[in-house]
Amino acid sequence: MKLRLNKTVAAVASGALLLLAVPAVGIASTSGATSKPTYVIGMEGPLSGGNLQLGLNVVFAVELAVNQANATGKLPFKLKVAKYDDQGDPTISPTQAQSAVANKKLIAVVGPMFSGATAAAEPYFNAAHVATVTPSATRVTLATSGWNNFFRAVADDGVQGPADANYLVKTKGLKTVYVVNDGSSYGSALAAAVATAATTAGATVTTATVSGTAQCSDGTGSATEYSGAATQAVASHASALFYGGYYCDFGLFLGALSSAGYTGTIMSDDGSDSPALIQGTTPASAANNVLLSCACAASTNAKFNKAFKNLSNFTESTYSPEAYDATNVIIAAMKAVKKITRSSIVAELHKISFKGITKTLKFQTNGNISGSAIYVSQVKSGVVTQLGLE
Amino acid sequence: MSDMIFNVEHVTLRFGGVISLNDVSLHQDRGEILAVIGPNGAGKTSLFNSLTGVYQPQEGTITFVGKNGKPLSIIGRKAYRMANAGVARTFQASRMFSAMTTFENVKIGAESHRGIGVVGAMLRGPATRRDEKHSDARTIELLKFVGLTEKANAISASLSYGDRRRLEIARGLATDPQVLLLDEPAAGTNPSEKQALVKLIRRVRDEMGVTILLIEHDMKLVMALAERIYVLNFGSVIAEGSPDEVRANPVVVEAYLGTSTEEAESK
Amino acid sequence: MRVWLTKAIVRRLLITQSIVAVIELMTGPAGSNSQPVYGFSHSFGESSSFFGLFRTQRWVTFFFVGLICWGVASFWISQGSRVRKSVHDALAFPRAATQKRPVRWGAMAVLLGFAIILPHVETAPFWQAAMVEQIAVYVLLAIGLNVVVGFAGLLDLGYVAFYAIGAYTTAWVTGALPTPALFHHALNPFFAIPVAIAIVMIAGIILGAPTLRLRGDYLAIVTLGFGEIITIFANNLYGITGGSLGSNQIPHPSIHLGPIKYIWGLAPVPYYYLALGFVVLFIIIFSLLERSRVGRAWTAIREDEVAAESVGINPLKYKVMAFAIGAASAGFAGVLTASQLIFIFPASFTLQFSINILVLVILGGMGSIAGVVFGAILIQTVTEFLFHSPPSGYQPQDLYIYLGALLVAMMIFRPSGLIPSKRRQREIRLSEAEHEGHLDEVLTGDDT
Amino acid sequence: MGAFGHYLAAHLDTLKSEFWALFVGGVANGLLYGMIAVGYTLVYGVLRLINFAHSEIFMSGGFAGYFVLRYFVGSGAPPAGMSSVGLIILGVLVGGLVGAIVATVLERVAYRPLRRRNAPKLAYLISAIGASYFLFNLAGKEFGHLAYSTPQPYINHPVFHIFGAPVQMYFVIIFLVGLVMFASLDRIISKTRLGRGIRAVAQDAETASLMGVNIDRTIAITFIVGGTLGGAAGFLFGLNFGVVYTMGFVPALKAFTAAVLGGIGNLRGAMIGGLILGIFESLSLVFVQAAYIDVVAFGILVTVLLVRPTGILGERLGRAA
Repeated sequence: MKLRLNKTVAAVASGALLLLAVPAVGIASTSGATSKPTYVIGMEGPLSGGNLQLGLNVVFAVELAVNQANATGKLPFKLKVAKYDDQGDPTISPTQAQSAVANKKLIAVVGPMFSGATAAAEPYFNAAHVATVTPSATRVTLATSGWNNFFRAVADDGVQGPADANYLVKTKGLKTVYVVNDGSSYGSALAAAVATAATTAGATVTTATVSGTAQCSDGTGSATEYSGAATQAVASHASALFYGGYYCDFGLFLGALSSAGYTGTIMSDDGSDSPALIQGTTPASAANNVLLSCACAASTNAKFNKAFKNLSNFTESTYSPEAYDATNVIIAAMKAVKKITRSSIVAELHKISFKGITKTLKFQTNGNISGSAIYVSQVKSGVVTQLGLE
Repeated sequence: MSDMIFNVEHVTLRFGGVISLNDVSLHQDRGEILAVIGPNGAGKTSLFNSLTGVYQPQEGTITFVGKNGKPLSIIGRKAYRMANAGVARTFQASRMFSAMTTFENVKIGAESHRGIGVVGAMLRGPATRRDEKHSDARTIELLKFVGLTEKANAISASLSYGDRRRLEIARGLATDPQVLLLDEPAAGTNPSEKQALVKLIRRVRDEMGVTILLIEHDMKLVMALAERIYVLNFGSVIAEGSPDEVRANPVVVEAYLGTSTEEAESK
Repeated sequence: MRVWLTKAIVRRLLITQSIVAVIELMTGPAGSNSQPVYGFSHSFGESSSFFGLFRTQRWVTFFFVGLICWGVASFWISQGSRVRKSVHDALAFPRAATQKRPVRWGAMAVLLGFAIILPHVETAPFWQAAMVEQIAVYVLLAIGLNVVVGFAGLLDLGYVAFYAIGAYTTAWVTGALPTPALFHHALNPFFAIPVAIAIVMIAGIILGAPTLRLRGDYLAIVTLGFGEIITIFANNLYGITGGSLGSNQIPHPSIHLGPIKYIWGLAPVPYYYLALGFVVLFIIIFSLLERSRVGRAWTAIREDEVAAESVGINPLKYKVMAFAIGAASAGFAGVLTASQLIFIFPASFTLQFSINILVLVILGGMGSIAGVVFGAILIQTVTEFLFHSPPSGYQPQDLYIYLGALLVAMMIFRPSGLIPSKRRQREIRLSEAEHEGHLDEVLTGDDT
Repeated sequence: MGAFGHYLAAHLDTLKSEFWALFVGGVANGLLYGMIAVGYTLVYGVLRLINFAHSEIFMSGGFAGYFVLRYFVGSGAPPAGMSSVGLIILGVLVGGLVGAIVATVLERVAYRPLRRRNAPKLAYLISAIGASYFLFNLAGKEFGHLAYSTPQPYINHPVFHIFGAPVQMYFVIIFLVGLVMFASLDRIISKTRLGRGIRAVAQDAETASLMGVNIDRTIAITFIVGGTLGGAAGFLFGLNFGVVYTMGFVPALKAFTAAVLGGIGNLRGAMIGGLILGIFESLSLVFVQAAYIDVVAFGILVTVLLVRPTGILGERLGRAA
């Protein structure tokens, strides 16, 4: 008897809940009584979850660029930032992309930050002609999927992999390379590129896969399997080891390698290029002397560094300068066009040449940045230090 | 011989190192009311479970002769297949689907031994509906037979011990069995329920033509009901015969009745 | 222990305060790698508004919340049964009314009508997308898992595997995987629906036939492992599944039937109606099944497997059937997701997902279709709401803390769910009462 | 056939050259699995239920140990000699203590109310899964989702070699601690009054209660014993691999496999199962990619469950002694 009632109540309640949800949605706040129109630059990236720090690196850079542009007072419009949190997760990013697209004032987006999330979101941005300038998504295929609204402010993995291989084999002269990947789309593609290029460069290459976690959002991979993998790496007597993957799993692997007594040169990619690598490696000394490559540059622009620190309370880090440049290139495009529409910005970005703090941003037709640079850093007594261009 | 329904030959059942049935041989004729008695731990329930496919004895053969007259080897067959072949049973501590109504309990028996037909069940085709009607009719008939018509819609857990026995018997009969195995049907019932039970079991044999195999502790019930008795002790058959013969058998008296007559009587 | 500590009222105070302390932690700020105790210290020590009156530390506020809870709990324990009874009496009439068939059919029609107009009422893109991806898909999965957990009583922690297989089948049939397409020719995702459903059902049989012989707890862990393994294979078999990249070339479904031409695009609403249609279809099929002999056989096995066997039910066969049938809706959900989002990749099919679905089933009520649908809508709506406009101190991944706590709380306080299946509730109460000898109380209780 | 023969020959060569290195690593992992497996087995023996939340007991022991080391070692130079030994003993004790506390709370909150009501088994499983989920996600919130590097209280270096395979300090520690803990547990269960109580409940709870064994208390103690071992294992694990909120999941799944392999409910079986699994897993790396290691472990689990569900040594806690 009671049950029947519950069913009805439940039905009413669920209906009510859905209705309640209605007014809370999509209220775009319009502010300022100025006559200047307001435009929104979106930012999509991980603003919660395991990759929060990367998201913060970017979001403060975007806000900094927008604040500075507004502060000049010379703009014929007012800019705002809208943040879309995709947690770096491709299942969440389409929803966020749809929300972003629905925001009528939104002109362009900095992001999405992760390759998987970008692949999932681009169809929506593309359909709405919203330009996206990613500071960090480096998957090669993103530029070849036919999205003319896709731009990136960093070199892609297709550049990074061969550059890393050349650095190990040619610059460092290491002729046997053990290439490990974490099974992620990012790590395995990069590792494959490194393996191919190293073979071409004349090195002997052995490959292995040790599955890691999805982009460090769920802790680490299964710790015990790394000890076996490390034993094999040692047994291969390779003079260099390249790890394609992310810092959380790489940290475990480094611990195992040190335990197993590996003495060769160890290198990894921009997925591992994070202070969290050192925080997460047991023992911490195992991370010493590890080489890290990244398409991202550490900023040498003191003005930017200071302004960033003022705004965020932390030092600029991975992808902050790229995000700053990406935002500024969008603002530059907005200033350059006669009428600001989503499509006109896309068209303008294809033509633009803008001098940013990392490099001059000029995009190829497929959205990749023209001219490319890979930087190499090294862990020295617990700190990642940039060595320079590869 | 041709009328044999169960034939158990040299069956031995072990659990680890413990011998539960030791070289047991017995047989039952069609239409007979047979009882197996013995003190606690004599192996009665093990025998029972071996006959219904719950246990798989290591040695010996058990043959069951079904409707079509073809002998069927039981060992290695699963319990549900025995049920489908025509061996129905009740349980010592009665096991019903306690959250279901009496009606549903019996209906499950009536429909389960026929083929499944998921698609039909999903779509509720005419064949399924006919099938349902048939099961309902059979269920009503059986509830009437055991005298539970009035309690058809009661939750089975609310039934008295005596009614639970009736329900179990009805559920077993619903599977159209050749033989009905009753595991201590009198346990937990009061004297008047017991008398009614004796009548009901007779009627099952007489009116439905179902052979009865009975395991019982309660000597009064066994003596009143059984036509032939096997006595088990320590996993072996120690005597066989009519109630009178068994009662007079000194071995039995010593092994069983002699040591605990009062206890057996009081139960 | 001191005597005063064992006094019921003191104990209750301690318990409520401990629970409140845990809630403080759950709702407080998060810690991080550089500040591992920040979360702990600030959950209690951070300044917050005291019911809008003045500002104080969180623990003070929560201490008073705890006192209020203690009072409510004490009142409920002494007076609860009376309150319950009076409410029960007061609602006797509406209850009787809802039992009538026309009323129930009417209510269902109203709900369906509401579901149909919903996308026109709620036009925010976030919610329109959420209605498909976060609600409809979860409803489909929940009603499927309900067949396994609720009807057949089998705990399947790898249910996500069927969803994954459904999605990958879509990619396969539409030629979006490195493997050659099923019919050597890429098909419209529409054709993937029957194929995916058939394949997940076969997968259910293949997985179920060996494992369903196992005891319940072993089954849980084996299915959990199976779910993980499907992901590992999907992630590593590059040549077959596209590896961790998955596939992002799945076409949208379309219909070309004579004059009728319709193409589903990126917009979520058309998928919503597609999903709604299938939700209704699955609900009808599953409820017919529940009331059929198959459903009764499941109940029988769930209640007493030995007795069920004794009436000729083959438990393994019916369990495998439950696995296969329950998988069907997950297979369809996989097609829906894959063809709407046009991409799939292994990392979205996690254990966490399986447990999420389990929570929906448990909250709504195992075995109750109305319950699980309600549970799925409720939890997913709240989840999305929290995601869309998070209150302070809440981060999306905190959700799992709440879901875990919810599972435990449901098992302690309301194991049969919010809208229990009548029979399931009876079963749980009977098994509990038999132990304590309150059988009569249960049978004459208020649920009949 | 020829290709396969070649494949096999090549891998057997690898196996020969790497055997001892992999073996040593396998033993170390196996000892950890065994220590966790004992917790599963004890609880299973007494309650006939798999404690799904055991992985979180392990995780909390790991974090407790981490904080001990963070406080005493921090970023300074690793201590040596007696202070190393002292810190490891302290870590094991604190990890074990926290594990025991979490286990007790777990038993009180997630299990006891259900036991009081004689709830169906499904309810226990769901409650345990919920508790596990709650605990590790709460840890994820409080400590963040990134791994912590444990400051090691010793310098990890090869202590000696077995057939050319280096045996690290860490392996020696695991081996010694594991041996001591297991030997004392075995003694407790087989020789003391407490152990007799546990065994009696495991064999037949009803009879045990008639004979005057306090069931509630025995179950609580079982959880404490299992929790202590789980927590200590968490500390030892964290010592070498660092700690993170999800650290319990995979080792616990492996340990469960180990418990089943050895015969769930059987103490010695759990330890032996752990060792076999650890070694087998490690050696299988020669033949499969590390990515498939979990598949190997799971394959063992399913095979054992289907072929010999009672495991190598057979079920039952009572027989353990």
